[in-house]
Amino acid sequence: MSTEVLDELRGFLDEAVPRFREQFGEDSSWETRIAWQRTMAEGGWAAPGWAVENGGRALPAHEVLAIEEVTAGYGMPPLAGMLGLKNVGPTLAAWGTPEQKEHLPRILNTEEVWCQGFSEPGAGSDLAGLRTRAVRDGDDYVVNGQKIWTSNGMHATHMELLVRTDPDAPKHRGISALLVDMSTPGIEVRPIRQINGQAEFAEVFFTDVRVPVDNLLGKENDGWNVTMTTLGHERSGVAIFATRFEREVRDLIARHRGEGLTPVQQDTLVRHFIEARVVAILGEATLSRVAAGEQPGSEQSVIKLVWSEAGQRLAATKLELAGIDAVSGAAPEAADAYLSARAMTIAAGTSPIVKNILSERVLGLPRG
Amino acid sequence: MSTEVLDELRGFLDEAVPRFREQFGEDSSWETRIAWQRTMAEGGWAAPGWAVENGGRALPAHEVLAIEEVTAGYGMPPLAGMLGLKNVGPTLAAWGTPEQKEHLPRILNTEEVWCQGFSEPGAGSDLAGLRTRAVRDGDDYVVNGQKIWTSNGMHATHMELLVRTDPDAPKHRGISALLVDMSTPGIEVRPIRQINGQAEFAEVFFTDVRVPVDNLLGKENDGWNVTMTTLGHERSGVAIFATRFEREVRDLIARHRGEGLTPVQQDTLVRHFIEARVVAILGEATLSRVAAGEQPGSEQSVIKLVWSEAGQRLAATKLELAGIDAVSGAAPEAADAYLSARAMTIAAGTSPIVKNILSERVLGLPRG
Amino acid sequence: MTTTTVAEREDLRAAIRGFLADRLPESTVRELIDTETGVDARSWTQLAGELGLAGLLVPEEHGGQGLSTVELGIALQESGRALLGAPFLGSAVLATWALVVSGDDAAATGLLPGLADGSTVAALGIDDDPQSPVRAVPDGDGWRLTGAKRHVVDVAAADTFLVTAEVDGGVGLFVLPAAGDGVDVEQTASLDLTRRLGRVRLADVPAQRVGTEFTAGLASVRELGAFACAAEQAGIAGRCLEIAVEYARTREQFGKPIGSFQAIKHQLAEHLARVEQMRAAVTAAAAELAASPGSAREIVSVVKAYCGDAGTTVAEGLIDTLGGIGFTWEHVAHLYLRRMKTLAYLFGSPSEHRARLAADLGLTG
Amino acid sequence: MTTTTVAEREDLRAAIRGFLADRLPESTVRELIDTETGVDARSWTQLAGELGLAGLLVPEEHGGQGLSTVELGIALQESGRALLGAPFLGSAVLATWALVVSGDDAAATGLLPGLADGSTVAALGIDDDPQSPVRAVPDGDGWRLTGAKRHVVDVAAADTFLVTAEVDGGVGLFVLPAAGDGVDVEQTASLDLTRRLGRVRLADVPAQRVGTEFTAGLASVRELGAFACAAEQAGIAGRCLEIAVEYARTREQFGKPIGSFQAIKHQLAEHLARVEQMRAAVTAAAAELAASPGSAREIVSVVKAYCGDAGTTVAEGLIDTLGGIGFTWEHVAHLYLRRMKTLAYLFGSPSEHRARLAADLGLTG
Repeated sequence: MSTEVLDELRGFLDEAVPRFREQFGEDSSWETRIAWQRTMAEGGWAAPGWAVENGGRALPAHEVLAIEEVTAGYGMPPLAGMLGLKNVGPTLAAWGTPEQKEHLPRILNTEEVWCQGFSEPGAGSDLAGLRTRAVRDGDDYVVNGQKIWTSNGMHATHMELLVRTDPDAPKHRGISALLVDMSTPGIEVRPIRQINGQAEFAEVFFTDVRVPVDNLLGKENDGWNVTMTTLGHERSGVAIFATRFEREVRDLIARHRGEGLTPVQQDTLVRHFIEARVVAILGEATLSRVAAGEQPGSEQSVIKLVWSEAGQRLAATKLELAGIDAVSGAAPEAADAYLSARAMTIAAGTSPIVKNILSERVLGLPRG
Repeated sequence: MSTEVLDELRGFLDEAVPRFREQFGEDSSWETRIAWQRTMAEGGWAAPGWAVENGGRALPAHEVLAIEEVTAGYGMPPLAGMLGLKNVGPTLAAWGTPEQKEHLPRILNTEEVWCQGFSEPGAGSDLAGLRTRAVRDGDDYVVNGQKIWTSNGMHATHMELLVRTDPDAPKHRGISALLVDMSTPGIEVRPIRQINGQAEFAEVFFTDVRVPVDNLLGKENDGWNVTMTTLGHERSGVAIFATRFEREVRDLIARHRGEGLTPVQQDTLVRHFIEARVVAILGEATLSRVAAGEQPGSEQSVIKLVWSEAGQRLAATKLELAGIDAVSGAAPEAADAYLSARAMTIAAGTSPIVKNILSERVLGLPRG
Repeated sequence: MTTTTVAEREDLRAAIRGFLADRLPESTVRELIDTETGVDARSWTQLAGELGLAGLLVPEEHGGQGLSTVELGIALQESGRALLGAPFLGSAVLATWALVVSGDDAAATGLLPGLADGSTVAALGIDDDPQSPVRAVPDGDGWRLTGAKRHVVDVAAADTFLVTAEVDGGVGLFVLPAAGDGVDVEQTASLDLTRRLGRVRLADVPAQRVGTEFTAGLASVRELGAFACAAEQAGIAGRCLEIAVEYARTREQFGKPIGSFQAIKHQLAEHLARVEQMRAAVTAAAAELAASPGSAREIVSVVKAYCGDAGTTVAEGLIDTLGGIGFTWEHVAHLYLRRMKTLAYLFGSPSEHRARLAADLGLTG
Repeated sequence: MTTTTVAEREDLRAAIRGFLADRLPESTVRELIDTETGVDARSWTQLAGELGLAGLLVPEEHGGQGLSTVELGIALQESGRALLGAPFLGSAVLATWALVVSGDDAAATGLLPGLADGSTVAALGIDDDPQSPVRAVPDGDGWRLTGAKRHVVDVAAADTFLVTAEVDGGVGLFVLPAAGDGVDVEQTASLDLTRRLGRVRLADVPAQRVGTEFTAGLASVRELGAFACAAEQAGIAGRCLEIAVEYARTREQFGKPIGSFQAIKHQLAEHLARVEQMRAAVTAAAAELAASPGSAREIVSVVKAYCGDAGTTVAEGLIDTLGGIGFTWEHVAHLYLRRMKTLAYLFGSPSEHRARLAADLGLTG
């Protein structure tokens, strides 16, 4: 890729980061993340993969990754509105009306923070089985139902909401996607406390919520295709995670170098390294393919499967390396990472669901 | 258990083994195994678990195991007619008519060698789906079909044969068990060459084979229950394998002691030891339960599952310890053990089938 | 030592299970998490009194039941299953056993009756803080102790501490009141929310020595501690499997109970295999410790290593089966996982016990 | 070095696959198992001539294609897939590369054209028999060699041997005719029935030295050998998965194709993940070896360790999917497993490469 872009980025960061730190210090609260996204957006770095007309730089995925890696080197907190920048924004760009695309600059500059209303308590991995209903009433849809596991749900101003608009159609067919202002009356958001005690997700309840018909994204009952666009971008993100995962393992090894690990522990770390290096290779290959304009194939599902299980094992190894310190309060971050990692094989497609997809769609095996 | 029995056994072996060795040396051919069984039978040690009236000593399973362990210490070849002694004999004792029980002494003294005609090419793990037909014609059944994976098929004089006698009944219901003389016209036996190049199994073809109705074991169409008796004894055998497995691992560890294994290899052997020790504990518990007259529960299936997978991993470790010697011809026994072990998770119930059994019959989960 | 029949042991199991289900249901366990000591003192008195749990290992002449590791294993499986917060492990098992094996008749006579009826709660400190190991200095008829102990089980509820310290190149056991001057107790934030570990700092604190040389006693306590952890883990694993199976039978996805999907079924079958092996291994270790504690070292390491790894897999598997709901604070799954994983590291982790086995089996060096 | 486009590489793959399917189908592979050399000489000449496989790595000025590890990786995946018995790995890869990196122009001019057109078949001996390592003694213009080499790949078909020996504390490479006096070739019974390994014993055999100091050359050959094994394994694994999937689609049990059971589906999905990772890793290693061989050490160990373990799991998984039929001599599954497992131990086993990585990553010592 062009080194000029990265040079420009470094020039920007060298200037912006110290100034930002002066004001915010090492804080990584939501407000700081919002402020940092605004700074990055002003420099044109918040969504370098977006089209130029939407405020991006139209860079391919692997260059976006390089930008993220350089940025990561500065140790700044993550941008606040990642779901909007990574998943919802590109979906709006692909499916939105000109009016709907007006959300894009506001997503960039943090005026709007988006979340995705996909999972439901009764459906879980069975996305097509969703039951939140939207009934047409004049120029509005009236929405009733419940969403769960909504990331950033407590912070979001808007939601890409999947609803059932035709209860009689086969499961995938009667779904539509709505763009919902979270301040609409009838919406209630409750935090979900996770097993590590934190609350990164929310439950969202809809009671007679009126959403204008103009906020329909794509066609009525064609929401499944819209969803697939969003999930495709979500899974592309997994390829980026895969390359980051290798760095995480390398860092862990560097931290334990010369620490007198037992040979068995050394071997365990090397096994993690091999696993991470290989999944990162697959991630890089996927990003190059995407960059070359090819449709990524099964690699994304493979990466999700392998990365999530490898990440879970890595978290267990971190706990093992901390030993009794991890469980007796002396190394709480290892314990917290271990607990958090339990979600890796559940969120964004459980391992069994990913294996179903691979065996049916790639290998062509019959449905059970 | 009474030490007198074991003392008597040792007295017998101390006398019989040297005499036998004088004649047969270290040979372990089929003929030698026949001769050794005859020697053991003469001493009353070929089937110590059988009822006294059938030529046994009516000893409980764990005492039989102790007898086998003592005998194993003398390094003699296995008895020839194990399937008759272990599986078919006890089934005949449970279900046979007085006339049919006359086979028992001949099984003991090697006049008869029995095999089990259960698996079929089209059925595999789906035993109830067997298709070998038996049609009543006067005082005979006329049998047509094919069996596969018949252990000792090349040596057997008789077979416990499962056939379908009612093709219209539900799968489990229309099966009967026949006692078949392998010299009956229309039976053809062909060896199956396995992946290690040896032929321990046979295919058996039946073309208009006439089997007298008197040779029906149990009632017509009640063969499934007869089968379960045989399989129950087969699986009890697994409990004995489990206790032997621990000895195998201990021996392996003893062989590699002081050999400068890497710490990772040491850890691998210890993991095998823990696995083997635990499955042996389960095996011992099962045998005690059987000895106390209780019906063994799910433990046998658990043991089959765990033992077969642990045994397979142990074979892979043996190969790993031999390293390049194992694949370049310098340690062929490690390579052979590795190849042979592939059958452990296939034979006598594949791992998936055992897991189905455990999840449905023990955990009460619904059929898929 | 009193021996029990199979039927009596099943009665014991049923009695404990019934008591705990009644008095310390999950709602109570959750309430106790936020209390100062983590222990419901009344329930502990009842457990001690009605069930005799506190005196299970105390010889009958000192007011206990004089039972063995066989019955203890059953009680521990139940305490794991119920996430018992009472100081059973710390006081009734570890501290009590230290006194029993100390061979000190006076101390036994003085302390064991109180421990047996639950009126005394003791905690045992044997892991020195490497920054300040506990040192004992003679002082008239007694001793004075200075230093810190870590990972003290059930530290918050104790009124009496038993701690070890090096004496003349060997090990001495000492007893002191928990509330005395110079004693500082810190509850550390353990991964396990249902049992308090902690740190005890001693600054020139007077103490009485218990018995004489305690090296063998300490080894015995460590073996019992490792066994006790494994036994609790077997109980936890069994309960995790029950919850997972119940959920798989009733929760529907794609129009069927998820327990009809082979992926779930086979995972649960594997967990069943683990649970059965954990139970069998614990039972075997209990019998060996009761019959011939001197030769139980191997089985203790086997059972501690096996239950630590297999138990963790079962508890993690519960969350996998539950999916999202298992990842919530409100579901009990994480309480089990936290306790399971903490037990894996107390009294030697699986990898430490494997290393011990490697040495004992002659593989190292 | 000639570079190829993606399309050209796919053409190369298709050409090799088509050729091998046509000329060396499984029936022929099985027949070759029982022949003396294990090689169909005519097919090898055709592979060399029509496809240029023998000269793939040979520079164009010596009559070869001058291609890189990128194209080699493709060819090796196909040779693994087809269980190729021809001396591709031994002669066209290992021996050829030894000559290429020897820097000896005269030897290259003399030998490479024959290797490139398949008229010369060479085998490379680099692993000394520890009982009698090969020693070189100067003898006029030449040298005389005595000792034995083990694990010589494609030993039976070779007319020329290249062997290493210690010279002045460094490594020398030597060339000698396979048929000379004092040369004793023993084919050992390898686990892999489709490729002959063997032992070459030399008793005071005249030989010519190739190039000068060969320490770096030997290291380069070992890296290439490790890569080559991994590439073959990726090809084998891909084919094993295809066979398993085809069987699962068509074979019925309990009234349904076994591929509709989730247990089978999920295992095959995991194997797919392994195969895709093996291929991606081999492709990445090929690119690194071509672009910057000096820094490829890490990726070579990663790919060798990964493919050795994952490939074995896939080949074992094929037998699991097939059930009984996969355990028969007549089914091709064991031929793949045998070759897969043998490749795992040639040029460093997974555990040896993990140990190398541990050292390179600074974890040991």
